[in-house]
Amino acid sequence: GEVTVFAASSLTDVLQQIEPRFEDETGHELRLSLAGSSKLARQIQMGAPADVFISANVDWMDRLQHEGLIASGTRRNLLGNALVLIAHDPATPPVSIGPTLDLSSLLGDGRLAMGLVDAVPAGVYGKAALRHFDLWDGVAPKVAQAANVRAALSFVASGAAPYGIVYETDARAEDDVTIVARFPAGSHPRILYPVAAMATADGAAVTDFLAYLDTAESQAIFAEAGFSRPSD
Amino acid sequence: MEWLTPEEWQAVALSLRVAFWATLFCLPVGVFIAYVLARWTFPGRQALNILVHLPLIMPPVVTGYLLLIAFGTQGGVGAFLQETFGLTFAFRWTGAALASGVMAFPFMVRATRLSIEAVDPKLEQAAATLGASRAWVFATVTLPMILPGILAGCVLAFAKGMGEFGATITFVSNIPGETQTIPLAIDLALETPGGEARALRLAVISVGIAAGALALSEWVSRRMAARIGGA
Amino acid sequence: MEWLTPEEWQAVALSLRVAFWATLFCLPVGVFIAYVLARWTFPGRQALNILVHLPLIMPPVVTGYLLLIAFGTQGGVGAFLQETFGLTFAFRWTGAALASGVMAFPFMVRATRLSIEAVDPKLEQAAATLGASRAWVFATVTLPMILPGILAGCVLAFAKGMGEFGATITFVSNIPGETQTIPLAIDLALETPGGEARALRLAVISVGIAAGALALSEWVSRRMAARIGGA
Amino acid sequence: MTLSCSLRHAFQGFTLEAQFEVPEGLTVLYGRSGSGKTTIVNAAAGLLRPEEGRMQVNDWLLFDTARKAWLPPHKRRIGYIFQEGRLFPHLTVRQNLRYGSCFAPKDATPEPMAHVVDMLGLGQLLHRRPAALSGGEKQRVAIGRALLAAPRMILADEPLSALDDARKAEVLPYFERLRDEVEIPILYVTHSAAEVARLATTVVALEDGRVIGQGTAAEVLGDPKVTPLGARAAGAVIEATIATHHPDGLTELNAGGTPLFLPALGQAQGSTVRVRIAAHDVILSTKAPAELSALNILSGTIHDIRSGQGPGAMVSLDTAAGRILARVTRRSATRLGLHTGAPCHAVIKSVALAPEDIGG
Amino acid sequence: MTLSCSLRHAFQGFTLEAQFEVPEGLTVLYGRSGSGKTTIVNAAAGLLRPEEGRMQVNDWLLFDTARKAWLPPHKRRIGYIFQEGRLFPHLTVRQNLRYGSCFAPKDATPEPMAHVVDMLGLGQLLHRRPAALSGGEKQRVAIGRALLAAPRMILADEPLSALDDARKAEVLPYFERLRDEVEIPILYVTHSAAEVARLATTVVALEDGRVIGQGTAAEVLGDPKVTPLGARAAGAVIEATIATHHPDGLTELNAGGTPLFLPALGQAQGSTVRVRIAAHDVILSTKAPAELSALNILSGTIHDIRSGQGPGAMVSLDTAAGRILARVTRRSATRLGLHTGAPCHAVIKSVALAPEDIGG
Ligand SMILES: Nc1ncnc2c1ncn2[C@@H]1O[C@H](COP(=O)(O)OP(=O)(O)OP(=O)(O)O)[C@@H](O)[C@H]1O
Ligand SMILES: Nc1ncnc2c1ncn2[C@@H]1O[C@H](COP(=O)(O)OP(=O)(O)OP(=O)(O)O)[C@@H](O)[C@H]1O
Ligand code: MOO
Ligand SMILES: [Mg+2]
Ligand SMILES: [Mg+2]
Repeated sequence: GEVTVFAASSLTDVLQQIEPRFEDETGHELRLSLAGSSKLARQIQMGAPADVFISANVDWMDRLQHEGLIASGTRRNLLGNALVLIAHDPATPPVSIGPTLDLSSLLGDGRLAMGLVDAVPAGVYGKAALRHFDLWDGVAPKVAQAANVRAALSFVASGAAPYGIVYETDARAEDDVTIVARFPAGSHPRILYPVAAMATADGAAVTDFLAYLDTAESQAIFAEAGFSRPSD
Repeated sequence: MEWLTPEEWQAVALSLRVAFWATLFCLPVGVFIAYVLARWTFPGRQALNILVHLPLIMPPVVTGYLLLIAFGTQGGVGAFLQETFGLTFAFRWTGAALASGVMAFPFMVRATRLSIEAVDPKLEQAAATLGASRAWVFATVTLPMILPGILAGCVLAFAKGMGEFGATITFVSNIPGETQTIPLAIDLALETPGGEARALRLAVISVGIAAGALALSEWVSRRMAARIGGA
Repeated sequence: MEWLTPEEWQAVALSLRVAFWATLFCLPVGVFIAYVLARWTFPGRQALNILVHLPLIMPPVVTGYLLLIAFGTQGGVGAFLQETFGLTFAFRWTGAALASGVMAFPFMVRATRLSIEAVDPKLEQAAATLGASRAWVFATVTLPMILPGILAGCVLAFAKGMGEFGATITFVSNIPGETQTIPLAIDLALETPGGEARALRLAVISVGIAAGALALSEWVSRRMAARIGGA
Repeated sequence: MTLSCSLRHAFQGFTLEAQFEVPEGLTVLYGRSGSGKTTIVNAAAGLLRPEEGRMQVNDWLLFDTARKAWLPPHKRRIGYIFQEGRLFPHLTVRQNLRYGSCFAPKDATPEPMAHVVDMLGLGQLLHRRPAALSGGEKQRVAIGRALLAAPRMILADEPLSALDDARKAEVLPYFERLRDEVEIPILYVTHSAAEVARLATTVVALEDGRVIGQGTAAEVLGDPKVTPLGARAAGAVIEATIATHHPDGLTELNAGGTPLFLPALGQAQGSTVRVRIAAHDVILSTKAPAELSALNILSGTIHDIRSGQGPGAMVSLDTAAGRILARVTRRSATRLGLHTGAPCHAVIKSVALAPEDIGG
Repeated sequence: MTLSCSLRHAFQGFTLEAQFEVPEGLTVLYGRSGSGKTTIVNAAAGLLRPEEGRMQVNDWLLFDTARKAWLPPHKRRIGYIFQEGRLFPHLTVRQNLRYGSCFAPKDATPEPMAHVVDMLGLGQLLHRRPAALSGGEKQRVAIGRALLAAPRMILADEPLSALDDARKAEVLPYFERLRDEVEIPILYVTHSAAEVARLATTVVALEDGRVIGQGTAAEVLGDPKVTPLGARAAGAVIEATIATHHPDGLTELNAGGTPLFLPALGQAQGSTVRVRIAAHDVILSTKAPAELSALNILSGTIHDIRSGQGPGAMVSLDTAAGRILARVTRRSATRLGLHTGAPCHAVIKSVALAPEDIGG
């Protein structure tokens, strides 16, 4: 059978690793459509032929669920992630995140690269975390909001911005950035990647795929990339 | 190491197909609209003009969403086309071609229109006195004389077809082998850690194809100019 | 309810500024390159032609990355410009204008070039016999005659400047009040569940502004045509 | 057949207000630069929509602003030879020539292409494009294109101005044939008195957008008052029949009983031709002259003598062949004692009747 | 001053291979349509780069392909009156007229604008754009534009073809003045024998891209062998001085001792003029004729009689005023018993010397 998976683009790397293994093992064909969660969600609303949706954003999944577009009982949180502060300069000393951190003077003239703080999940989480430590208002004017986490990452990687806030997974995958701090898990809403089958989906391939995500093989790939298991 | 994965070759083939059909779709409609805008006066002309420029003014994502709403399987136009002609655009390569075509449309129209406006109306008048009706004048005098402009429009449309990203991914999503054109594949490569080399390879191929099309068009248009200029 | 938040009004003002400067940047460079492509033959002409079309062929994100690499504070050109002229592009509205200008460049060049190619060389020859050097011929004969084409190019550039998204957000990110143009604001609205109404309001404003620019250009170009056509 | 035309149209600084009705044949519009000739022709072609007016050929209405009737140009089936060529630059000479015939109705009988190509000397040029033609060559193609369209009416705006004399002499008879045999109405603009005399059935003289005179070629050219043309254009046009073709290359005409000798003409014996005798080519003599190389002498009586401001006088002489005009100096008129009613002889060199001045 | 020109250039199906060297003054290029006149003029202007050749005016080298010398068009300071107008459509008539003077060097002394505008009758049109002009008006603006550029050389390609006779008569003296007073070299293309006779210092006759004859107007027009021009163009050009202006409006010339009468000329007594006597305007008489309205009779002896294929014969007659050509019929020649060496009288009507044929 065939299974079409709409997945948040921050999962590109891991899902592309899983794809051939899943196909070899089950004989099904996997089609991955990778784009921003919001785009994918809207396309599903408009009748996109998705069987499975993996969102980087709980809100959009809620929305689809509310509209009755997902198969009941199939939704669960697949992955978790952590938020880190990264720097371009490898010599940057680690910092400890807390209300006393003077992020503003660390930045100097530079910018803090984040995802769109009101739309891209990584940005939304980052803003919440900074708020949590009362750092947001001081640093807000210096934030450069990128279209997605990857773009935020490349601002830092290219040196255009000295610091940035991204997922740990992204930071690990990029050689040109250094992690200088990790945000405590409690400082922001939990970073979750919910997965669900669509109401229109059926066939063995869909269930096989959902099951495959839980195999040790898949979990190893996720862990290797830096994803955590959501403790739900 | 393979230069490109089979999936990437698919993207190249698909891009060619999409750019080709996008251009082909733009061509007759664009030339017609250009003629209408250049030579007719009627109420609503300005509105049509704005409509033509819309894909340029709006962020591509918006165009993509509008297409999704109109041509999605749920959309009115989409449902109608599917029922009557069996034509589906949603999440199909045809939709990618449609999105590219729509995005390229303003250039096609502008290039053609500029050429039409440069045609000496005295020649069209001469053709009319010799018995050619409006349609024949267009076919035998205006059209041959604006071929360079149409060609320029086609090149722009083709180039845009090779490069369109925002409207395409929004409208038909990124489905390998079906809607994943080169720009979508490049974007994906850039999303993947260490994907820069792959993105570069794809970009080089894309530029190479477009360069070929450009060179061809330059050659054709020089030939046409030489023929008219006296040889 | 306010129609738009102050932040959104900022986006509107910024978009106008960006589109204006993008157009202004395209204008002289675009006309010059168009002239070079239309009238000179030299080795590398075809390469220049491809370079001009590059922003069209490449996905906007790639153009944005390339700009980021070249014009970022770390980038060679960026550092040079900053040191010598105090010009900064990174994360500034100037960068948004640069990105829009680069994306609009192919249209400016094509429109102008088509017009230049439509100018009868016999008139330029006549001017030369009367003592006008190449530069004077251009200034007194070619330029006045291609104004409609240049105007068309400006309209396309302005429209693109109002609509450019991908390269802009990749190059200068989305900074409210600094780089958040209308398309970026629209994108933001669309990324947010329930942001459709806000996106629509912004889109309507954007289209309204572009429509005004279009109408103005049509009016100017009709006037020019009427003057030459005999009155 | 008649062509009736009444037009009013204002440009900034110029108003055309012309009205004329002319019989079948070739009508010459004659007048100085800027007098409105092309404007009238454009209205006939449907390229200018006059503010007011109507134009009709027999019962074929071209337009009538009062009745809001307007035949679009492509339905008029007109062969328009434009003042400025207007060849299609993207078509070869052959394609240009054939253009009109594609649109002619099935039952139209266009001229044979080969004939027109031959007459205009276009044989070598058929595969070229207009950009590779000389000025005169372009004009010849433009003439051919109009003629080959099987038109119902021909509009010719200074069609021969860029042609050399030899070519003119080849093309002129063709227009005569169209006028006489094919019988399509022709509106013809020219500055040349020779062309007027040779071709015109009717002349409409224009000045500043107004018709200042109308009549046959003989009337207009013979009327010393109507000379928008200048004194050089005055002359008589007389009719004669062909009597004999002599073996020494001369053709003898019979003009009201008087013989006239001309270089061999092509027309058949018995046919009628028109001969222009320019007033300045006539010498008057009070005695029948002898020992002169001039072969043609017409005797008659003086009808009228008019003097202008200049040193010249225009003498009209009634002869058996018709009225002849002679332009002489006042000094000569006095010396010879010319007066109305006096007998007089007009001496005309046969060869002074140039080819362009003899019409069939 | 001399203008020397040697050119080789091949188009598909046409090769120009012309070589001539002419003295100062106005040089007419004369030849049938397609003979290469415009091609030569374009090379002089720098608009055509010939495959081989060189052109030089005195020590001013325009180009020399052998030495790879090439003066670009805008450095040649040429007033080119194009065969097809080429007015700037976006400029008004006034701006068109002024265009060249912007680029003329400071020390150039262009014609006064008012004078040129007046002569060409452009006063009413200065604010218009070319699209709103008639054919003849365009041509007049084109002439004005070239003249006002303060050129070092004038190229005129059929400049008067669209003008009516009256306007021609106004413009021709202007070219004469340029030729005689301003002394800039002029290359002039025309199909009109009258213009040749009146203006040409030198005539270069072309056929099929080759020079087939060169000489003064008198030589070329008087040579029955060189008639690319057709028989109508043959004629003599003689020089005469102005003897008296008579009160009855006639001017008496002295042509080698013989009086010639012409309508009043403007030139001062004692000045020299050139008079063209077309061969077909001359009547020969074996007896001194009397009682004729013609005032001018030149006596001489027959130098030569040539018969062509036609019915005509060209008789050249040596008179005190110079050699005169007369075109008569063979029949007349036989009847009068004309032969070489026989005394003979040439009868010329004074008014047959038309204004265009008299040059100052
Ligand atoms: N670009 C070209 N390609 C081929 N042949 C050409 C080209 N330009 C001119 N010719 C040919 O060269 C010949 C000479 O042309 P040219 O324009 O010099 O003639 P012309 O003497 O000025 O004639 P006219 O009196 O008709 O203007 C013509 O036979 C013409 O067809
Ligand atoms: N579009 C226009 N706007 C204003 N005036 C015009 C326009 N077209 C023609 N005219 C004027 O109308 C008059 C008549 O023009 P027309 O072309 O009929 O002259 P014409 O008799 O054909 O002259 P020519 O012998 O010079 O060709 C001219 O004075 C001209 O300047
Ligand atoms: O992949 Mo995301 O949904 O843009 O962070
Ligand atoms: Mg006219
Ligand atoms: Mg020529």
